Amino acid sequence: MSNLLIYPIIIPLLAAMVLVFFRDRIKLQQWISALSLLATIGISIYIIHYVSTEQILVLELGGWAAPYGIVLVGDMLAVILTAVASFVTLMCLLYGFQSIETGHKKHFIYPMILILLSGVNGSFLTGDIFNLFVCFEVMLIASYVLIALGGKKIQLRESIKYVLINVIASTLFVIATAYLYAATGTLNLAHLSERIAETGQDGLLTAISFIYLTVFGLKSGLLLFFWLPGSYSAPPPPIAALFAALLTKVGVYTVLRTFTLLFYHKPEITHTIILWMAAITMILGALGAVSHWEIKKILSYNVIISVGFILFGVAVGTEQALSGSFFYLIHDMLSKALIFITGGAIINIFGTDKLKEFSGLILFRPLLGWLFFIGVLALAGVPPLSGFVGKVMILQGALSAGELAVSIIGLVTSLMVLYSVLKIFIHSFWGETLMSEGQEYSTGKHALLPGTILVVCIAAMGLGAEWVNTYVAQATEVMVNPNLYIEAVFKQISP
Amino acid sequence: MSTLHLAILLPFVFVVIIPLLYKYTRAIHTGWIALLVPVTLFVYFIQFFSINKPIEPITVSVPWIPSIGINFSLYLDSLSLLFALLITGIGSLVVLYSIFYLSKDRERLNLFYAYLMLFMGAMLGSVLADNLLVLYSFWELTSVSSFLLIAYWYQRKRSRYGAQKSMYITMTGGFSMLLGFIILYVASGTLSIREIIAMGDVVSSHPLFIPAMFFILLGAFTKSAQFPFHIWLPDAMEAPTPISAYLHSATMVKAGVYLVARLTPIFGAQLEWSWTIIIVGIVTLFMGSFNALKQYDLKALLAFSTISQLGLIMSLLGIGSLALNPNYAPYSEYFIGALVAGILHLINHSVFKGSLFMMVGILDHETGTRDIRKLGGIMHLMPISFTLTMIGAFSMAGLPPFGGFISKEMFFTGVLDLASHSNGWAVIIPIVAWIASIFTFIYCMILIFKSFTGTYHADLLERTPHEPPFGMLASPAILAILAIALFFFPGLVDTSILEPTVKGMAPSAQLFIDEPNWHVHISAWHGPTLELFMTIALILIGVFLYLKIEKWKGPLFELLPKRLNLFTLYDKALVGMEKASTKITKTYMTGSTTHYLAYIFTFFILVVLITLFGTGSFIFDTSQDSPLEWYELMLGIATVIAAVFVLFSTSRLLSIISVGVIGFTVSLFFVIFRAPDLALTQLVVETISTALFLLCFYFLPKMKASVESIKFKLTNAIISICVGVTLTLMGLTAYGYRVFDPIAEYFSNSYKLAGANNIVNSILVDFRAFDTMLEIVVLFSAGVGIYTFIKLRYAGRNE
Amino acid sequence: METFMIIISGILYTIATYLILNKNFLRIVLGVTLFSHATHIMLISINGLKRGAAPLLGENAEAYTDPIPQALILTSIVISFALTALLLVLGYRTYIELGTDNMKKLRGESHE
Amino acid sequence: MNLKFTDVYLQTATKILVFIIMTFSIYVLFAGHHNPGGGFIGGLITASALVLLYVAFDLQTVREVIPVDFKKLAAAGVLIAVLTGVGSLVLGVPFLSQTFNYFDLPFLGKTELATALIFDLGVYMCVVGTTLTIITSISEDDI
Amino acid sequence: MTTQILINLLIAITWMLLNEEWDVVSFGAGYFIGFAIIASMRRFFPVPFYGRKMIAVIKLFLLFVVELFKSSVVVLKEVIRPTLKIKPGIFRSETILDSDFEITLLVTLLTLTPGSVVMEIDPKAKVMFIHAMDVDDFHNNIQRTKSRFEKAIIEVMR
Amino acid sequence: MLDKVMLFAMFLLTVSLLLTLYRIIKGPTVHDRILALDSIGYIVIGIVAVLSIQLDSHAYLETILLIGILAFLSTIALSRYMERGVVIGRKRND
Amino acid sequence: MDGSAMIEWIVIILVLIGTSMSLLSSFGMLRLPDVYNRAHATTKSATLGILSILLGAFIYFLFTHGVSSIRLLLGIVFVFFTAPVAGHLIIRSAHRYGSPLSPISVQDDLQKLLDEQAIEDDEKVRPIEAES
Ligand code: NA
Ligand code: NA
Repeated sequence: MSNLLIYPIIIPLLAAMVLVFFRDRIKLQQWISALSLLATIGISIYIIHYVSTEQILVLELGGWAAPYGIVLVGDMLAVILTAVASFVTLMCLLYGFQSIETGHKKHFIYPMILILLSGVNGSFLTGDIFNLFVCFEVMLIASYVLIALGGKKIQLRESIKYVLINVIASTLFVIATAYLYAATGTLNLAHLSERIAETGQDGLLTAISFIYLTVFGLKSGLLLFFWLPGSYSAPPPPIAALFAALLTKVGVYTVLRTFTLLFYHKPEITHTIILWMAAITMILGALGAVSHWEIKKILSYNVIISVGFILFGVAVGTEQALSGSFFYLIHDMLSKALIFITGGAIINIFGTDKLKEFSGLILFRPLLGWLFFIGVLALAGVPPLSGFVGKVMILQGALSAGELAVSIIGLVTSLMVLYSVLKIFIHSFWGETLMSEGQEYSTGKHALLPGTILVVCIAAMGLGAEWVNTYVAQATEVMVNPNLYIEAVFKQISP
Repeated sequence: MSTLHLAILLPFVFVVIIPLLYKYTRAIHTGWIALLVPVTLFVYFIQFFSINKPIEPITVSVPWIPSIGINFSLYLDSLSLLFALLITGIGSLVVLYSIFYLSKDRERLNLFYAYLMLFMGAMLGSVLADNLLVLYSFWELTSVSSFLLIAYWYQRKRSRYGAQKSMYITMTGGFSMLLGFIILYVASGTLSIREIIAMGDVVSSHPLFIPAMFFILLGAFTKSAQFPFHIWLPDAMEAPTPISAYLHSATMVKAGVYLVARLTPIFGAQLEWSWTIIIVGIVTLFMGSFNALKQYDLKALLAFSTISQLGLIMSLLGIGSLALNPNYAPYSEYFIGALVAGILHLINHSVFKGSLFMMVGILDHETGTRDIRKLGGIMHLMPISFTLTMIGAFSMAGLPPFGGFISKEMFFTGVLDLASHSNGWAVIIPIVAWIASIFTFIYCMILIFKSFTGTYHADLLERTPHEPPFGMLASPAILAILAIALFFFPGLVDTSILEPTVKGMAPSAQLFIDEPNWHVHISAWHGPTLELFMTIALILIGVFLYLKIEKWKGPLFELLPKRLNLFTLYDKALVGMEKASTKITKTYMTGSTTHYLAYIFTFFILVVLITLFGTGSFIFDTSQDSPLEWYELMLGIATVIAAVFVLFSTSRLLSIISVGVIGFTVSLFFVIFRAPDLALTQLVVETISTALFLLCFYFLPKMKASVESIKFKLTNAIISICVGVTLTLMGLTAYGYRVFDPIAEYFSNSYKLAGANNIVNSILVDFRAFDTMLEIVVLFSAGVGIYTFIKLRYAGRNE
Repeated sequence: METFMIIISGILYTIATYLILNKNFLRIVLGVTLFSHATHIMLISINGLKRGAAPLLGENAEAYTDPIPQALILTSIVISFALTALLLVLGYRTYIELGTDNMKKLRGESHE
Repeated sequence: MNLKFTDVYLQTATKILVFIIMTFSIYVLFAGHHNPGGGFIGGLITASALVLLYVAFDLQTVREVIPVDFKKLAAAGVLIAVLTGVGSLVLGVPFLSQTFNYFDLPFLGKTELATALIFDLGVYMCVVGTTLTIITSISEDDI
Repeated sequence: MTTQILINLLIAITWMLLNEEWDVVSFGAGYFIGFAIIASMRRFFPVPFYGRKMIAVIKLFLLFVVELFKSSVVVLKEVIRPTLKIKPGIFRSETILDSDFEITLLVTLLTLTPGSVVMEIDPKAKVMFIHAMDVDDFHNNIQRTKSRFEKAIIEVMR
Repeated sequence: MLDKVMLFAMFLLTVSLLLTLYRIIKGPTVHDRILALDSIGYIVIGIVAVLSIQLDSHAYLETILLIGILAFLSTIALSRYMERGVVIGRKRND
Repeated sequence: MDGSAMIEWIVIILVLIGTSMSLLSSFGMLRLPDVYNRAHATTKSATLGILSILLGAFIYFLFTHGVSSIRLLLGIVFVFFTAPVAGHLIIRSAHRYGSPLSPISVQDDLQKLLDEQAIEDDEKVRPIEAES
């Protein structure tokens, strides 16, 4: 049964490797990748069902028990994220089937997307800190390739920065793990949790947690997001959508995981820092979003804002706030995919992303317009879409904990989110229609199917929030009670 | 799911149905389909209404997200019934009117009515919701749908501008309100308004109670266009006139008033609440009426009049809320009177403003202009229109025999009572109110007489005006009749609506404790009171000023400082915000990797060092060190020398070779550290890396001796040293920290466990084979990536 | 020896960081390489050196050094290699397309 | 008299040396389980041998002699490594469970056969494939 | 000749199989026995016995070692001497060898011998250029050494 | 005895290493450096061999051959690079 | 003197010879005037010095551990074969690149020939301007 957990990692991986042998058969590549993703989603959903009805799944890879071997741990947090990540990848892929250039398709873009997902799913599922590093690298290396693929000047320019900064972050990850192993003598998350708890997380461990925070902050765009806007504006839209929906979220997940499972003993130090990092992130992200007039840049800064908001909930750290953060995290993966896919379609259609150079698209792409508009509302947290529920949950938690100031920052920045994204809607869809149908660079129609599916999901997640919350609650339960995680890994049945 | 739920759902169903049916029903005006909704709903809601007795409140609930306290619970009492009737009643008239106003051939009516239904449903939901967040949900939906309605003619720049403005301002208020609501939830543990009211002091003792109050008020003020948030409303006039009639008479802008009325039982006892509302209301009243004088566009004039009238209503509600304050308990009767006046004026305003908007729409429709400088002398061409306009305008001016007269008189009573029963400086309020009423009188006169009397300029008009079709006149006519009826039969609403509403708003007022059987009684005639003289004086002065208007208007508005204009302030604020954001963002988003890395390192150094020393955790312990042989020492020094050499070398080849040398010394260290596998791997990897450096090297330009400024170098040097020191100190501490045994012991059984003598290898291919599996994926991806980087090039090299 | 090696790696970190903060691409990549060398030395040093024979059971020693850091470093070496290679080629391509390896000139129109 | 200097010495020597290196790399690959070595090092050494060929000769000559698509070789390596794990799925044991046993084989005597070796073979192939993909790609580039 | 070596190897392995011993010593014994057998039956083969070549190889090796030591002494003396008195230069030299392998062998040996390093080779023209540390040494010793090597190599290869 | 001699041998080798390192830094030509690098390879082989004897472990013997391979590879790569401008060439039509 | 002590002595002598050779050739590297002469020093340090040390190690492991390390033997053979190739290539490359001979050189037949003979351009490609 526990072998279930490996599928979300190896199905995409195997598919990716098989695709290498069918380099010139694009249709076949598309079929294989779509089917493998469907299979991954299916299995992930089954895992969610299993975990929710039975227990946390633990896979001891190679049959080596923790802490000696590597374990995969499927608690609700991890398995939901796995499912959502796979789903979002499928959406981006559907969008990319038409909008990606043939050259890219022949140059391993599909294998790389699948490898990216494999790394992402691995990062969610792994129960070993060093393995997390390796999964990160799988994900990152695929992202390096994807971001530079095509070799346009802007891509090269931005990817070189992206790679450089991430390489340094990766090295810091290794350093942190070196210190952690020296201090605790183990790499297994559950075992680490136990040992850290035993010391009460003294100064050294807290300092180590900050190295991790630097690394994860970099990956997630928490405060250290400087690399992000440029990098996310460089690749073709489907890739940007994939990045926006997945990459930073993995960073967010790791912050969530490490600071609820490992370093939760000194919240007055760690969580306070995260809180203010989150606040500054929201503010700077919002300023950046407001200041730009290019679709890609605006949307990239929006990625940053939401990261700040989610981690604000994590910093508050109460059960309510954590639930909210997790809910919002799922919402954000879906809605970022939506807004990047539909926004990408606008760019495809006009051949540029400079807002001042186009207008009036709604006349012949009304559905696209409405999908984008709903995306705008979802980002701003307008009810009854999913963003609203997540926002309310985080704010409930935060205000219960008395965090009024940062809550206000959160709301002011959501206004600026609205302002920035609405600007895109108004400038691209409204106004005089300057272009007639048939003159577009691309029809933009390939965004409609994934866009519609995502809109349905976002609306369903808002309206059916109670149902979603039953799963979110199960995930939060583990976050607030790390013993559940530890017991699952070490197979001790709690009384 | 109750009928009440279904009633709210109905418009939303039509939001979907109307566009779906649109293709097949092009033959008939879509408005007729849409009309079904408000009429049905009005009929439904009117059943709850009975003239003689107040409605029995109804509560129904459907769970939505109970885990966070959000239930789809609805509450129908007299206050919400009043609003429901206004929404559906005036809604019906507006839809009817729009059928004649909007051409079914030229307009995309599917969208128009879909938006309108969306708005109607949202409005209904807002006033019926008992759950704060459900209320909020619908509230935001009204903002969104009005955004779409205002930008209905999205090609026009002004429409888009107005839509955005209303969206930003009302959303700002909305978000603030959300914060307030959540604080209420945190304080009370419930989102049900009735439950919160029932809790009383438990809620008001929460430390964030007063902030919550202000957050919520901000929501109400923005929605109800109170000063200084009124600026969105005039620009919202870009919407088609039926929309203006609907949004700005009975619905959207009244939502804020509704909210204040609804939450008065929670906050009313706070003086901050009362005085904030009173002052904001009076300022809004004054400012709105004053600015209305300046307008030449009839719709703009009505917009400012709406602002002003809303201020009036607000201030009445504020005065009325004093009835809840224990300090003012003795005068609660007077303040209750103000509440009554507020609700009554709300009704009156909906009636006359609805009709006036429609009449302006008719004028626009018939003459092609709304500019009073172009209009004039068309009274005899459009006598019915003139009459209907006059009724509306006189009611607004507060003249008998129209409903507006009564509530305006009661307003005077209210402000006079306030002045006499509170602080001394409050005497200024009736004076301001009275002056504002003079302005109101004047702009009402302008509205009627500048457009219908005087000289007729046929040359300025696009077409010869004549009376519109009957259907178009029907709706304003019905409202005009209501405006008269409200003067003669105020009893229509006093027992049924006013009394239960004010009792609901101020349940703890001393008046109701003293006189449980207190009844509202309204009559048109009060005898020769101060209020009456105020009205007479007002009319006299008003007429005089109206006649001389050309003489004083220009100079007066010249006097006012132009810079303080809130409208330009808004524009400048937005531009300023973008500029400031750009400036701030530019200062740190330089695009320079060096800068970004410097920030990252700085952050890292700060948090780590501060934690390490702040918690006093630094350890320096060499007792467990293994002996240091001198050749090891020399090797270490050689490594450092080679590294320093890289630092100063300007030759690329030499730098590469030196780094290669360091790689080899590291391999040697691995030999010394008993790590043969590492030594082997490091050796090959180092060589191949060096080869790669050389492969790519040929194309790289010559390295120049760095020409950076000393400051740049110094900053970098400091950061570098700090990084080195931080990592060293952490390393020493981690090394000296000996609390746990590593898990390593287990692996010395690797031969038994994994059949391998090479423990490292058995870890790589067995114990931690998963790492290795993923690692070769990394390697593979890098290989493929490099291949694609080189092979796949952007077709248009010269972008 | 551990303390000595930790200090050596600290010096390498310092130099590597200074190189990384340089504008010249080649120096940066060399800095990155040094950075990972320093990390590997650090990783193995703080976990105790020479605490036994090489982790080969054929050595018949009483104690073996901790194999875990070695395994981690091996993985890290290979990954660093992959990353360095990728970075180098990226720099190479960038130089060919944009004609510079100066990071200062790769800023882009900052804030387009 | 016109003289034409050639690489005859280097190339002849290389032909001999490559055999030594290849043998060594295969040894390192299989000895890795008990001695220092394994798939990584073995692969890297094989790659070095091939690079030596490339340096001593030239791209085209070596490609004619070794007509392998190195990208596919690398992918095949990863596939092999992952598939050893998939084998465990089929057997219903945890993913990547390795097993080993001892056999008496002629010429080799008591020999241990471990699935980990197959895994290591995958690693080896991936390393060879990747390294050569990288090196040949860069070398083939014309600016 | 290859056949002879293969048969020899086969005999060695058979020997090991028979003895069920799998180590170098056993292999060496088997190989020696095989060598002896083939030597005794050398007339059955169409080509000469490969043992002769073995002797030639050993002769070449010994020659090399001797030359190595002789010239080492010369060069090291130069290095240790307080003032350098060498007169280096690049000299043209011709060879009588022609196959690639022969030339390779010659160049290896010449280069390994202290005092001379081969620089350029034109196998067609049978010309090579040698860098020598001392002009006198080149004319007196290196040229002679080269001829000796050439003869020994021809003996091995042909 | 053996141990001490090995330490002494190590000392001599390290001195050689430093002398050769000096040549790398001093140059003056690129070829001098390549030559010195090649030399370093051999010295390191010696160091590893001596170290193996000293540590009484044959775990590092693979390293010796490997260094030999790599030093050779680097040397010829560098020399070829210097004489042709590329490390790996294309077929010349002559 | 028993067997093992003798072996020990043999090892010691071999290693010492090797290291001394190695040191001497390093001196050579230092003292000799140009790259061509220094190449003599390295090729010799490799052959004599390292081969001697390796032989010492081989004997040590053969007799004290009974391990006949084929790896070590292979290493010896490999070094033996590669050292001259490396030396040859380096100075060939140096000459082709144009490194000057030291002034004490008395003769350069090769340069004389090259001057006489037109050399194809591609043999003379200068990848970079002389550095350092
Ligand atoms: Na535009
Ligand atoms: Na690394």
